[in-house]
Amino acid sequence: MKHLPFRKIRAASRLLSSACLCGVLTAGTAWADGHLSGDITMIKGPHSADEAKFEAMIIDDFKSVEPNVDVTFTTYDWANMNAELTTGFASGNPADVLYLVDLIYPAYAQQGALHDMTGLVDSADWADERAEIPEFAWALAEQDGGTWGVPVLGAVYNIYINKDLLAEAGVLDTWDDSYAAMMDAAKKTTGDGVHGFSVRTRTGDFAFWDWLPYVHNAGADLLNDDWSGCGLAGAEAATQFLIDMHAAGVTPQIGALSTQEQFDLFKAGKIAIYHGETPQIGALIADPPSFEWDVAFAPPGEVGQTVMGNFGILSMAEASGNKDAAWEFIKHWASGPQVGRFAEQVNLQVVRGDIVDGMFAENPAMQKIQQEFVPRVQGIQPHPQILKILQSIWPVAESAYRGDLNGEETIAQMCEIIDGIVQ
Amino acid sequence: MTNHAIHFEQVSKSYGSFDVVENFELSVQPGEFLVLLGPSGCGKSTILKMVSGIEAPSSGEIHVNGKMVNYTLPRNRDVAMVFQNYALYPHKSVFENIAYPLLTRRASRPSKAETEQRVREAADIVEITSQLDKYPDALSGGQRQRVALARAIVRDPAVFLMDEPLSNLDAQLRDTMRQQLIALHRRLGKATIYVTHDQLEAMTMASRIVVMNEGKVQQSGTPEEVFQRPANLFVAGFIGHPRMNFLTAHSAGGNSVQVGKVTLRTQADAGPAGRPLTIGLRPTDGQYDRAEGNAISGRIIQSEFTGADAIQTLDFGGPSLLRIRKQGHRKDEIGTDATVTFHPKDIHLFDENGARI
Amino acid sequence: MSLRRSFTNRPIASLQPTGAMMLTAYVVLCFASIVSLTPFLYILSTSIKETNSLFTYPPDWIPASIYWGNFQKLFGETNFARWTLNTLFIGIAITLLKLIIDAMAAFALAKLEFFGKNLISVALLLAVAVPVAALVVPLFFIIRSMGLLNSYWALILPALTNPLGILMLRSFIVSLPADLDHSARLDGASEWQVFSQMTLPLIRPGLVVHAIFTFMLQYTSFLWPLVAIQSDKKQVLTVGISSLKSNFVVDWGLISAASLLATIPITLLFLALQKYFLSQNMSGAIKG
Amino acid sequence: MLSTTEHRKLRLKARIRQNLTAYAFLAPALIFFVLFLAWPVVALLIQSFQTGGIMSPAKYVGLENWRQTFTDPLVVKSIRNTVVYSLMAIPAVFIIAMILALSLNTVRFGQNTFKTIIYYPTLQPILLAALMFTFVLHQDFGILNIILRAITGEPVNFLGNRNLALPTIAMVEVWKGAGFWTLLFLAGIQSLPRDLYHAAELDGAGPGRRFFQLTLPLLKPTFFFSFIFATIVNLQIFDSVFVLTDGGPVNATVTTTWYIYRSLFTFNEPGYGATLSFVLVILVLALTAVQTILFRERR
Repeated sequence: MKHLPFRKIRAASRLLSSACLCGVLTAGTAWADGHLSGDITMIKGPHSADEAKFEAMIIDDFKSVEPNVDVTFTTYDWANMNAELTTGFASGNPADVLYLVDLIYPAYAQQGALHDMTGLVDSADWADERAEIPEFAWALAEQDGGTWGVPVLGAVYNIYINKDLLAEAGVLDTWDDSYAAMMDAAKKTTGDGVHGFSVRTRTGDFAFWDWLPYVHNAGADLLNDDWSGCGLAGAEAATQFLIDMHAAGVTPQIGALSTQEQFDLFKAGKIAIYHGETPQIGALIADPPSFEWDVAFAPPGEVGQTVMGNFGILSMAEASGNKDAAWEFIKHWASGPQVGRFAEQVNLQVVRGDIVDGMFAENPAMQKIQQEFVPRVQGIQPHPQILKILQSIWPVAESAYRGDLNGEETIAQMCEIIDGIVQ
Repeated sequence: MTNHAIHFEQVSKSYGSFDVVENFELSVQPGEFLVLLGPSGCGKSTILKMVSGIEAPSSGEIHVNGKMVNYTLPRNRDVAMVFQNYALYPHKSVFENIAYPLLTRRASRPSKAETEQRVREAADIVEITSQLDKYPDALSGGQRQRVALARAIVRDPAVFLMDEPLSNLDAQLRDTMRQQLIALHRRLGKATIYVTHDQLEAMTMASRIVVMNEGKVQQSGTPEEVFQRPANLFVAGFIGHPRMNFLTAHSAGGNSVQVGKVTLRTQADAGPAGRPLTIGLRPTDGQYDRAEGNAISGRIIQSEFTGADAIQTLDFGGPSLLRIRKQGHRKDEIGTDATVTFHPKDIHLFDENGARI
Repeated sequence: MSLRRSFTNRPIASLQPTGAMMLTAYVVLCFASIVSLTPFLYILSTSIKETNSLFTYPPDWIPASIYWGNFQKLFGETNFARWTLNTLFIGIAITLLKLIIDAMAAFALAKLEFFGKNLISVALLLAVAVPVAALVVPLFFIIRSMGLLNSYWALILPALTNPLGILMLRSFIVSLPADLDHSARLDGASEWQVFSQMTLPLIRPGLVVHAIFTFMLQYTSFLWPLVAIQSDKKQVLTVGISSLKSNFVVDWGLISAASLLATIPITLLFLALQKYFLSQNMSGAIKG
Repeated sequence: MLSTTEHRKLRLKARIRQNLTAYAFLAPALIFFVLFLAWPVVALLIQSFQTGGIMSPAKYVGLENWRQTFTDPLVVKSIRNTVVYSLMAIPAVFIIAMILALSLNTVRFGQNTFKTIIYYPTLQPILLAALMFTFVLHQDFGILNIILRAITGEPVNFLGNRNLALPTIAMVEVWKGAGFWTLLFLAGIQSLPRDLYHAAELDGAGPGRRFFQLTLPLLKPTFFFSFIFATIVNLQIFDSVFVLTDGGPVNATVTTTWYIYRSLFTFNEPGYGATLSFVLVILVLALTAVQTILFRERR
């Protein structure tokens, strides 16, 4: 993460801000005339240990546009985000601007804690910016006829491969042809302290992210089309495949390692096919491992070949006392230069189309993810109870990975739980 | 009533249905040294506690210096108390202990110099001046007792209350302290209620003794009165060492009583013949070498050497054995016969209810 | 009567241990010490290494040179110093307030007669059994309705409630000889003077135990500050350190450095007060 | 003498004065007690008949939460786990603490140093303890697995194994708690009357017999307090579960307090959380009462 390609971004930033200036001059809209004032607070989970530093850059830039608005940045702890956000809302004094992931915002929207931003995002003077964010991303932010935030970032749950290990086993080009090929590659690379394959298994590690692409590849999803019940039918074989992977002894001890510990193992050259997440690329660039690595995604399933991703939106609290300034700051944060720079700093994906091309010029892995993976992303269904659904069904998968259940039994039990929640 | 230092009027104290003190009536005169004497549990300490305000009476009134104090806070009663365990403040030096009563009331707090002077005076009286800087746990038992006394003296109260103050001391020290307490009382001249179960303390110190048992006053009088004319069996048995002999007897008509086969002449009228009685004979009143008087003959079956004297046990064929003090001691007397005589005035008569005749 | 003496460490109860017993005891204690301290060596080692990962293969137990960057970052880029000050401030405030409040209540329960004494005693005993974690939500609403959320008061006020301290101090006060306060009252002391001049000085060991216990409880609390405090500047150490973990890449060196430093204040406090703490028996708390 | 009525009047006045004094001392504690303990317990009961209430207004739902509580298998599991955990952790920590206390009582030199070292873990927030155990339990670097692998050749999957996860949590809590109980027991042992031991030694009682026939029975009051306190604390086990396993694997470490937390903050179901809280309060009270009765009877 030492040498980020800022040069291009800065150039783009200059271009864009002059464009903004033009917009201001011509349209004469109220949102950038520097007359706003007051204090606003933003809360966000950290994507980096240097989060505060990166946010300060965004806020400093905002200061030059809106000198009279003071922005305070705070973070929530990912592991406790619900507790912190819930009590924040309940206190009647939540942060004005909230970075919320698709897993949790629907519950807050449903309870009226978030401001419906439909009017704001549809306003004519922001139409150009709105158009840069693709419709699939907007769909994730829309719920019950409201728009609950501006999609800004995406995190892709990709696979990392140890090319040396795969080449040694002679499967470098074939491992991702099919599930069977991946199984074969995993078996061939396993041995001498090396594991052929790993997925996360713990609820606390959000292990369902690594399972869901296999479900999506089978044409299934957590909920059926109208969200009236379980939609997992069809995912039996895919789930059985992951159960078989664990049974085949190609994975580390099940449940023994956290996300970070598995990544350490990968970095040490001891995992061939590793399910991870894109912010880890930074660590691989900063401290290059002794082997060739690359990013990848799961082999095609019965129906398709998708990549799992989840998205973050910038929402506004219904209780915010300074919605004008909050909206102004959201627009600033979501603008190409700002969100682009931030995404590069923390190795996350942007959803804006306009800056994709210029980004990650010196980071081929991220470029690949941004350009090749993001279009394949199938995200989560933003049902208000989606987090409860995922956390409630996951112990069933944990049980299955340990060999207690087969694919059909797993899906049947999960569906029973899901139906119990949504019906 | 206003002349009394302390006055009890029908004071009772009960816990639930258990009466600790019943209808206690007493007046203590200014300057009087009154000893409440009785076995433990007789209610004597409760009486002190009621005077000091630690306990409230269930009924009746307590007056100190003519003022009813039933509902007065302890701090406003103008009484000082010396506790059996001294109740010294372990975290304060001897000086601070003695000074404490002077400093609790902001309004009447003396100046530093005056405090110093009064503490030294009190310490002088009890001869503890050299220990003022020490802490209580560095003192001996006797020294602690003196500190406790000094603390009581320093504030010049109307009344002193002392709750078995000498019982935690060893015998020798107790003797010394007893004399010093008498001297102290003489010097201060304050009304004092002194509670003890030790008859020796009571006899030597009291200007008046009140003997109590089971919450009731048994007898009130000077030491001589309670010793010479005990009002009932309890007082007779409680006071005097060795303990008085009690023998079951009956009246032989007029001034004579029948104990077993022995007939004794008495000073008091024993009432109609056949009336059941208890007679009391003090072991110290028996005379071995006198021909006259009421003679009781028997065999010496035991002889306990106590120093100057021996306590001999005599079996005279009566209802119970008789213990007699005898000067000198010879082991070979055991098994021999002896005759003891009692003067008629030394034969105490008690009726069926235990009251003196 | 020597209160002072009974508060100091008594001689050891078991008699002249044999050489074999002594040896066994030392072996047991050395083993226990190793078990106690080993986990700390891990964070010590990690805190002075420059690393993004918890473990490097092969392991690097003792780094060739000490890296201070984690500590610099901790003070330069996080609110660590602020969290520490907050924790100390709140801990000390709670400890002092709770000490006086609990001692007063314990004094009343131990030494004074009043209507409803039994009822209050029983209520306190029952309340000890109420799991504090279960009360987070109602507490949250109460603090919110008082308008105290996100303030130090939100952390201080509810912490003043735990009735265990009252019961513990009561057992200490009950064990004081009653004649001391009778004597003080006769010497003219008001109840407040009896409390402040007789009782408090004499239960100092109990107060020290109570103080350490209260401070420790506050120092290690996590759930309530997490819920009641939103502002990072007002946050306490436990939650602050926990917030250093981002879900994605964990800076183990930074967290280890923070954890290591976080153990220092409470350790110092413990060392300063251990003379009192270690010789005291808290078992009186409930048997009274 | 004053009349009975006058006495009654004066006595009442004195009583009032006495009560006012006592309640003045009690007032601060009582205010906090009512506000932050008694009232929240009542509020819990009310909330258990409601839904919502955190962000949206509360709605009355009757016995719905209670019905759900009694049909939710996870509730049963959480109570079972909590009790099983306590049954593992409390005896383990007591036995270890007793051994350490006896050892401390035996040694002559370094007693204070050992005390401090043994007490050190108790001073740490459980979050830090959990962080340290991430290291200690690691399959490749953890000291435990380095030793175990040397013996058995296989690392042990402490937190991933369903049957080991709860004992592992207990192990961490024992590590953290042993110092506290050690010092408590040591204080208890050291306050026992010395004469008794002399007498026992003269009677020819060896160290073993002295321990079982004197020390243990004499420490009964200490044990009584300890059991009650340990029960109350351990039935509330939350922090280490939250940090180390988050209830997993396969719900093997789901405890009641953890489930309360999840209901409240993850699932936004305060009514259900309140109901579970109330169940926990009753559970703790019931177990404490049973222990009290058992101890009183044997005394």
